[in-house]
Amino acid sequence: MGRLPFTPEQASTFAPDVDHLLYFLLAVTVFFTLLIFGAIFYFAVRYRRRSERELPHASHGGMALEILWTVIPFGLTMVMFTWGADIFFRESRPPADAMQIYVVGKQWMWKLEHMEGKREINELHIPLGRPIKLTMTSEDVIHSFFVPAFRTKQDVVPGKYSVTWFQPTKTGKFHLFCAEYCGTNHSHMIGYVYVMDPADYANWLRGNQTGASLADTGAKLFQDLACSNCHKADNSGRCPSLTNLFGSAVKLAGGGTVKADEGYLRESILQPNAKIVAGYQAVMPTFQGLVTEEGVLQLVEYIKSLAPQPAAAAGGAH
Amino acid sequence: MSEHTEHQVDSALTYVLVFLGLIALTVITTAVAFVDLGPFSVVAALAIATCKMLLVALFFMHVRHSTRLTRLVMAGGLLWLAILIFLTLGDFMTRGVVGIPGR
Amino acid sequence: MASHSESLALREQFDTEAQQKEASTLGMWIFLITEVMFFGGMFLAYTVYRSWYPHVFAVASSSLNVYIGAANTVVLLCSSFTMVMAVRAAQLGKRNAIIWFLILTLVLGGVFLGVKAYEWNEKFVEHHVPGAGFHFEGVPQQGPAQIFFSLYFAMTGLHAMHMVVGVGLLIFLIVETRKGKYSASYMTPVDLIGLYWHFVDIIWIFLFPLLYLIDRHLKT
Amino acid sequence: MITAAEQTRVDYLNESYGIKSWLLTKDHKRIGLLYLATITLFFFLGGAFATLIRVELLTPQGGLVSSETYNKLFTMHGVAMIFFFLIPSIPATLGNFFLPMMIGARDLAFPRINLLSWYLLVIGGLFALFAMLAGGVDTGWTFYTPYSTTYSNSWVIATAVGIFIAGFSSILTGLNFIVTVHRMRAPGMTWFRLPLFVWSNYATALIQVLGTPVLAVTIVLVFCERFFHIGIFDPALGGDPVLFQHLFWFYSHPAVYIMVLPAMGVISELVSVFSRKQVFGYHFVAFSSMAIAVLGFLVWGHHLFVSTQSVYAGMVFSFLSYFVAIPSAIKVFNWTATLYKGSISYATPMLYAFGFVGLFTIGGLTGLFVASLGIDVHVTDTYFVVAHFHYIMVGGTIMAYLGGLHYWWPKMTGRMYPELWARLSALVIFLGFNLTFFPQFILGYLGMPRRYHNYPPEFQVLHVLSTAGASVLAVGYLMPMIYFIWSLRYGKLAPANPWGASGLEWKTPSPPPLHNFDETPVVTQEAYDYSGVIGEEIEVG
Repeated sequence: MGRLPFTPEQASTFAPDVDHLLYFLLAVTVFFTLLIFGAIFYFAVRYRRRSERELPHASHGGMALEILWTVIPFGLTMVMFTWGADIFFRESRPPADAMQIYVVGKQWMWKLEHMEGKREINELHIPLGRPIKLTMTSEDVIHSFFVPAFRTKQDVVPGKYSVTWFQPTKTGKFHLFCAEYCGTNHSHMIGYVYVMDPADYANWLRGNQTGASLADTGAKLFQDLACSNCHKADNSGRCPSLTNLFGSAVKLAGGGTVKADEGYLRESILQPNAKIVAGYQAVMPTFQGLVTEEGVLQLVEYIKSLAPQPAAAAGGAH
Repeated sequence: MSEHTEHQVDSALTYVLVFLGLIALTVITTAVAFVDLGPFSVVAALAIATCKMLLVALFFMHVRHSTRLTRLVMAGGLLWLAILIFLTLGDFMTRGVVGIPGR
Repeated sequence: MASHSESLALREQFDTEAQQKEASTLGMWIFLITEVMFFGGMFLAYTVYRSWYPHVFAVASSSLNVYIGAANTVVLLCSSFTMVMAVRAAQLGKRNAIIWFLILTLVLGGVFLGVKAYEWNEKFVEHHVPGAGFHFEGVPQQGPAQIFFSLYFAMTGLHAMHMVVGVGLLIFLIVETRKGKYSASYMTPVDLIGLYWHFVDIIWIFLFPLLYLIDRHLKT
Repeated sequence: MITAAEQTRVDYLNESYGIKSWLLTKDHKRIGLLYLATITLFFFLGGAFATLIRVELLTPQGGLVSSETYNKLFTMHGVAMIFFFLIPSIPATLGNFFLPMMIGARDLAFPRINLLSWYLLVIGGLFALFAMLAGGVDTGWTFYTPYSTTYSNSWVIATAVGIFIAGFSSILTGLNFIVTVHRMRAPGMTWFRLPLFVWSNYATALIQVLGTPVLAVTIVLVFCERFFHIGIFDPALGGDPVLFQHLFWFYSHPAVYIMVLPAMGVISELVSVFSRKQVFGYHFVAFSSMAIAVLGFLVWGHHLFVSTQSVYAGMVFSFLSYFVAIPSAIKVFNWTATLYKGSISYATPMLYAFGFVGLFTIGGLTGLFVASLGIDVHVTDTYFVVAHFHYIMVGGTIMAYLGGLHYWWPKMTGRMYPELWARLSALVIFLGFNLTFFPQFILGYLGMPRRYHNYPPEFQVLHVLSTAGASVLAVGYLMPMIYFIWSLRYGKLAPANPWGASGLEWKTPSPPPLHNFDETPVVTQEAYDYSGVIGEEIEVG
């Protein structure tokens, strides 16, 4: 089915799915609205009061009708629930081969970083047809990453990572909005998503290339912050080696294990003592305030690059 | 509206016994706190606290003499507290199950 | 709470005293339910963060003095006992006994608040009060430790505030009883304030294990 | 004919005079009128903010006010309308006035607590007004952390204190209603003889009592967070801002039912009286109110689908949300069925009732859209949601509130309102409302986020339509304001039962005497039995 005039462009694989559910809901709505409006209108005219002393026969209700108009709406709502939940669940699981992009929201701009090191503000360039996975966080208040043409939205919450993904199906320029009220210039926290042919995208990525890839920047930051003094690759340092860390299960002091995903890495940089690796001391200082959210993302990306590629690409999708 | 409301006066002995029970439970719960029960530490502490609450409510607050409505009000309040806590925990405990941050 | 000088304390909207008494009791219970939900929000926050930071909470909770906490629990239970005895005296119409039990309750409530104040003061001295000067030795994570003490202060503070209100109500009751307002046939205010006092006791019955006891054995 | 004796009859309005006789009154009827005056003030205040918002949105780049001011406008619009108008609207005015009369009681169970709750609303309102005059608050009525706790520089605390105090007003009203319904019913007034307005106010009272304390404690925590930086909602200290959203919506979702359940009760009365038939499926309508009150507490997480709440919690909350749809649907079907073979009058209250059923149907059905996970991800925080809840709250609650006000006005004041003007206002409000808010559904699906001061130019046409509708709506709301006041002096004197209604409140003179009934009524029949009423003399208004 195509697009109705009151729906935005369909530019991702989700868009038609969401719109089809919308059409179903609209059909149900229109049917019941017409039914109710029609019945009220008909009754109001047909049974209008003809004399002030008129007394209609009392009727007390009918069980069959009550059951009918309980069961039918219930059945319909369960269809709506299942259909909507199915879409939602797919929206929640990025495919393993998705292209990773990092997003940092702050009052009042979007900062986006490509793996190759390209950085953008309030603009996001992406290739057509590739699934894109966004890993997002905020430096201050809650924001929300919203692209109407993709029918996706995800809150960006300070203190944690959130993920959304989409697969663009149409080239062009689409609105990017902040959908969660974030302060004075909330309505200026907007931008555009440019979906490009893969070849154009490759050109764009190569053109005015500013520097190293995200992982390389992270590696440099790793040196600058003197992380490498303790985290040595051969495990000879005071702190655990980070090679092959990402995606593995880490044994913790005091029992239990934790999966080394982006959230764990972020926490370990900013609150290193939250989870101590078994066999090590709590000697790492916190880097809260010393490194920005973008810096943390670069470090995370560097640490991911130290692990075998398949795990890194999977990005925790299991 | 026809329920009679004459006081059922409990004997002082009943109150003394309940009071002693409460003190005993306080001692027990404090002592148990020094024993390593693993995850049952929480269970033990809350179970004893619940017993104490029931003693206070049933005897000191006269719930055992009270109308069904009063008991319903009390049960309803606790049920709503449970709704608040368990549905919220339903979120916090299932975060990260899919393995996607923020989901 | 009625303050009629007539012997018949029946208000005009009611038909019978039984109806009035039932209405007041039901009203009090519903009020207590709102209190449950009010504290419930704090219990929820506590549950969430305890499950997130079990270790920090265990260590921070161990820094509280369990003996003082237990003793204070006993004090409060004693006050509940004297309160219920005051209600019993009112049911039997023994005015002097009401007054003495109420005074005992008042004293025990005062002791509880005094001990609580002493404990809070300790926290100030130890820099365990949330805010700029917060410092907690036991754990490396200052943030969650601060959350524990925030919850400690919020929960015990709100509880103490209820105690203070209760103390005020007790004073009111003592004054009114001396004036001879209550008898075996009309003692609703004594009954209701009794319910309130026991309820505040129940809140503490849960605060004590939650804040002082759970996972104390994890203390390093 | 009005005899001299009737004119000098002592009623609750003329039994005492002077400002003190009002400010210290314990009469539920006078307190109801005090509420009416108070919330009308807040309604027009909130309406003024809404007008400024709509005018500002005429052009994409704005220019009337700055972004900062715009943010304060929509926040104060929400705060004034929700906490100081909609929450108290029907229960505290019409409920206060009529709930005791409908069950045959002389007053509420706790008249002094009733007066106290009005004072609490006023004090809370003064705090909120102070915050608005001192510079306003810009967090949105939802007060999301960490913006409200750390980043906003506006009068968050004063507003929060105002809401906290007003919350206790709501709690005490609820408490009073519950006890009154349980303990103050007249002889013979069994539960299943209660008018449905009483049932729905009872269900509302349960929500007020069980939900509002959680809002209160949330406000206390926000207060502590802002003053002492305690960290409970602060990610920097390991807290979770999403916990705030759970606590907030645990109250604020059921609060929607605080607003709309009494409205449903009013509609049940109106539909029955103006078609002279017992409400079809009385038991189902009564129980559906209770079902909504209970189920309403299980669905708050549907406000958090994209908030980083877990996927599973999202699914559970979406699933449970659909259960609330069923009792609402039952009500709509039963009202419609009540009309069948009735004797339908087109008096103003009935026109409002028709309007309510229509708008509530649309509002309710669009609720199915936002309860659906797949669609909500797209439309949440857009104008679609704005349109949806305005259909429920403005199209639903305010239509019912006005309908009820017209219906009971003769009883409250002893005067009839001018019927022609009233019908016109009902029509103007219905049309203005749809023109204002229907375009917002489309705006929302097209992707227009809410709380935007500036917006992309392609949305302008729909915004202009919406503003045009708002100006019609404003006229519609001003009309009753004017003719109600006019009628106090010039309206025809109202008979005891101008509509041929069967409820107890119509069996006493208009306006009622101080203690409502000359002698306690004894109830011998079910609600909405018109067989006895129509035989009596009916004066046509």
